[in-house]
Amino acid sequence: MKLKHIVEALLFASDKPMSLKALQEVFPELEQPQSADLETALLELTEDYDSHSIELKKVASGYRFQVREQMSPWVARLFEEKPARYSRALLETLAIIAYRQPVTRAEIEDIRGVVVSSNIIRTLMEREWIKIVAHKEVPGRPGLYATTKEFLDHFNLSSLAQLPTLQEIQDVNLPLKEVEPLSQATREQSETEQSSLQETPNPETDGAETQA
Amino acid sequence: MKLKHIVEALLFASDKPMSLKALQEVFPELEQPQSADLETALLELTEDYDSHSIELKKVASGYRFQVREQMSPWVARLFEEKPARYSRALLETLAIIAYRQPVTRAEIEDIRGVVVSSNIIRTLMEREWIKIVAHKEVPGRPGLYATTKEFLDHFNLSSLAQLPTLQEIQDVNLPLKEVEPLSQATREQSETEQSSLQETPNPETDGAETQA
Amino acid sequence: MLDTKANPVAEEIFSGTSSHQDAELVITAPETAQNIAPTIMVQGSAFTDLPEDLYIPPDALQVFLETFEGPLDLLLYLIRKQNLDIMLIPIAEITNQYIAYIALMDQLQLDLAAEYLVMAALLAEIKSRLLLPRQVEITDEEEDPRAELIRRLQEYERIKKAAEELDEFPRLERDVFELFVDTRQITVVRPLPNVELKDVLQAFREVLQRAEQLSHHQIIKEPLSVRERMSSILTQLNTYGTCLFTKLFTFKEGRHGVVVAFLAILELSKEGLIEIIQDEPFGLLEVRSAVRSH
Repeated sequence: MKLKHIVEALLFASDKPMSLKALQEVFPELEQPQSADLETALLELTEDYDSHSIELKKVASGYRFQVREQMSPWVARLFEEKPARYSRALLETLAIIAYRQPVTRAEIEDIRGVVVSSNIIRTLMEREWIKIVAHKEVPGRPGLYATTKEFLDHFNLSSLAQLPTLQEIQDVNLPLKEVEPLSQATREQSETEQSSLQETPNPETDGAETQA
Repeated sequence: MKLKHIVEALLFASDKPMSLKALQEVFPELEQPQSADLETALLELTEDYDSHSIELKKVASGYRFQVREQMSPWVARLFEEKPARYSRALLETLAIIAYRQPVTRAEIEDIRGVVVSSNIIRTLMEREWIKIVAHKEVPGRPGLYATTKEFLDHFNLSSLAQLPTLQEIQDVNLPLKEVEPLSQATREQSETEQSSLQETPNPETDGAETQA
Repeated sequence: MLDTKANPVAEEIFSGTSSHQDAELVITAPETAQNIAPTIMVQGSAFTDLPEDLYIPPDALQVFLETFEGPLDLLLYLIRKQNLDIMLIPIAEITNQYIAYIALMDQLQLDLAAEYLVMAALLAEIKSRLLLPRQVEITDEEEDPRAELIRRLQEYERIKKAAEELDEFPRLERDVFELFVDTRQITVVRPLPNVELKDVLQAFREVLQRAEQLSHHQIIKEPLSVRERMSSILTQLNTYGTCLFTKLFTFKEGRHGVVVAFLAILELSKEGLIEIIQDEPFGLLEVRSAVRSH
């Protein structure tokens, strides 16, 4: 068995990088290869993998095989989790901010009747759907949250005015899917958008969710 | 980027075997490679690693790279823990489930002639080598055990068909003669019986059936 | 001297030449033989064939017996060690040997699984049936009493072989090994959840419904002041410039709150701090800050 092949097997089977010393110690005491021989084997191995998707890399704690970085676009898809779904609490918070903006966190909590978690606010901020537009002149100067241009873009709205009124929302029979734009002007604009949308499906839209 | 290289990167990056379907699904919907192309790539890859310490192996749940068996003397030294050794009782129970599935615990006990300990069943279940696939419609509705993909994966098999066929069963068709005690005469007689049996073997037929 | 010829068990154990790979034992002969009284009952009668001078250290026998997986395994061993075909199982002889084994176990007070005794009884029964007088012709329907036992032995031996072969298969973590290839340098983009407007609106509808219930059942309502509402409307307008008229109402507050908000708006309008506009007939009312600070 060639030293190179043994080293190859060891590096693949090890769950952490292996130093020269660690490689040597795998062998019985009297059969341990010289460092120079190991290095030659490692060099040969490195060349063997030149045209492969993985490479033999020396990192701080030793040698290990790793997937080449240029394979990222494909490999990353392996690790991608299915897009999560946002919680009901997040959607409510977003809706309250949209309709009641600018609004403090305390006010959102008042309306929802429960505490709004920092996670929800952070997620909405990271998604750039909300931002702090001012600070309320009360003790603690809490931020006043409002929706953003990105929020409108995501929901294909040209302005907040296109959102249904509170009355329309409270009408339980209203099929919310077919919320009508509010004025003639926005209606036409919206229809244009809608028809163009039908021709070129929104890449953002997750098929699974629309079907669900 | 060649398909082969993408597949290589994916198989190396994945922590479990990947089926053709799983490989296809890494690609965007409209760019998914044909199964035939994937199979060609997998075949090329298999050949690429002919002279390496690792091999591309097809097991039940898909393709995986693994360190070759002949490297185990070195690789085993990497791990402090000795690989688990399984008792004869466990292996026999597993073999019965593999060959006789779906099978109840009582049926396993019939074949082995002894009670099957709950520990054995639990160990096999915890390793996910067996599972209950249905319940037999007899009093007590005992579970019917079958082996899993994980079992095949662990034993380096791609399907149950790869298990060796069971030894042939000889036809039980005894002339009702007392063969006792083991005197010279009966021994000779026995040999005659044996040779006549060998002339007309019926390996497929279970004795019970021919007599019934 | 120990007479090993008299008993197949003793012969087997003391010879140390067992073909049974796990059963190889060499036990040194003890210096003193012990008198032992066999007590095992088979078919209601005492089994008394054991040599009286046989002594085997209990620990050794324990190890020896534990290598058997049950009565079928022990029987197979007894048959195979004599190179006999299962088909030609010499019932009487095997029965004697088998019963000698379990008699030993019993004498040494080993935990004897019930299955071993059941098998002893079965063997004794077969033996007695085979010894029945010849003149009783056995009809075709009646099966040879050995047949069922032979089938079981064959089936068990097949499984035993299969288990041995299974154990030889290259096994993960023992013979072949999974690979660990580093993927930390791979950058993962996590897709963001998609949200549709109807989901947001549905969520809001539920908030409103909850708020409505709250205002109906809430006995102590928050004290509201028109001034307070005016200032909050102002803050809002200072940020946005314009605002939907309807957005100035907090429905959670119930009718009373809406009245407060309405009064606040009227008050602000009267004081010239806001303008109420309607772009077209029947259009939505909008409120805008009249004091533009920038």
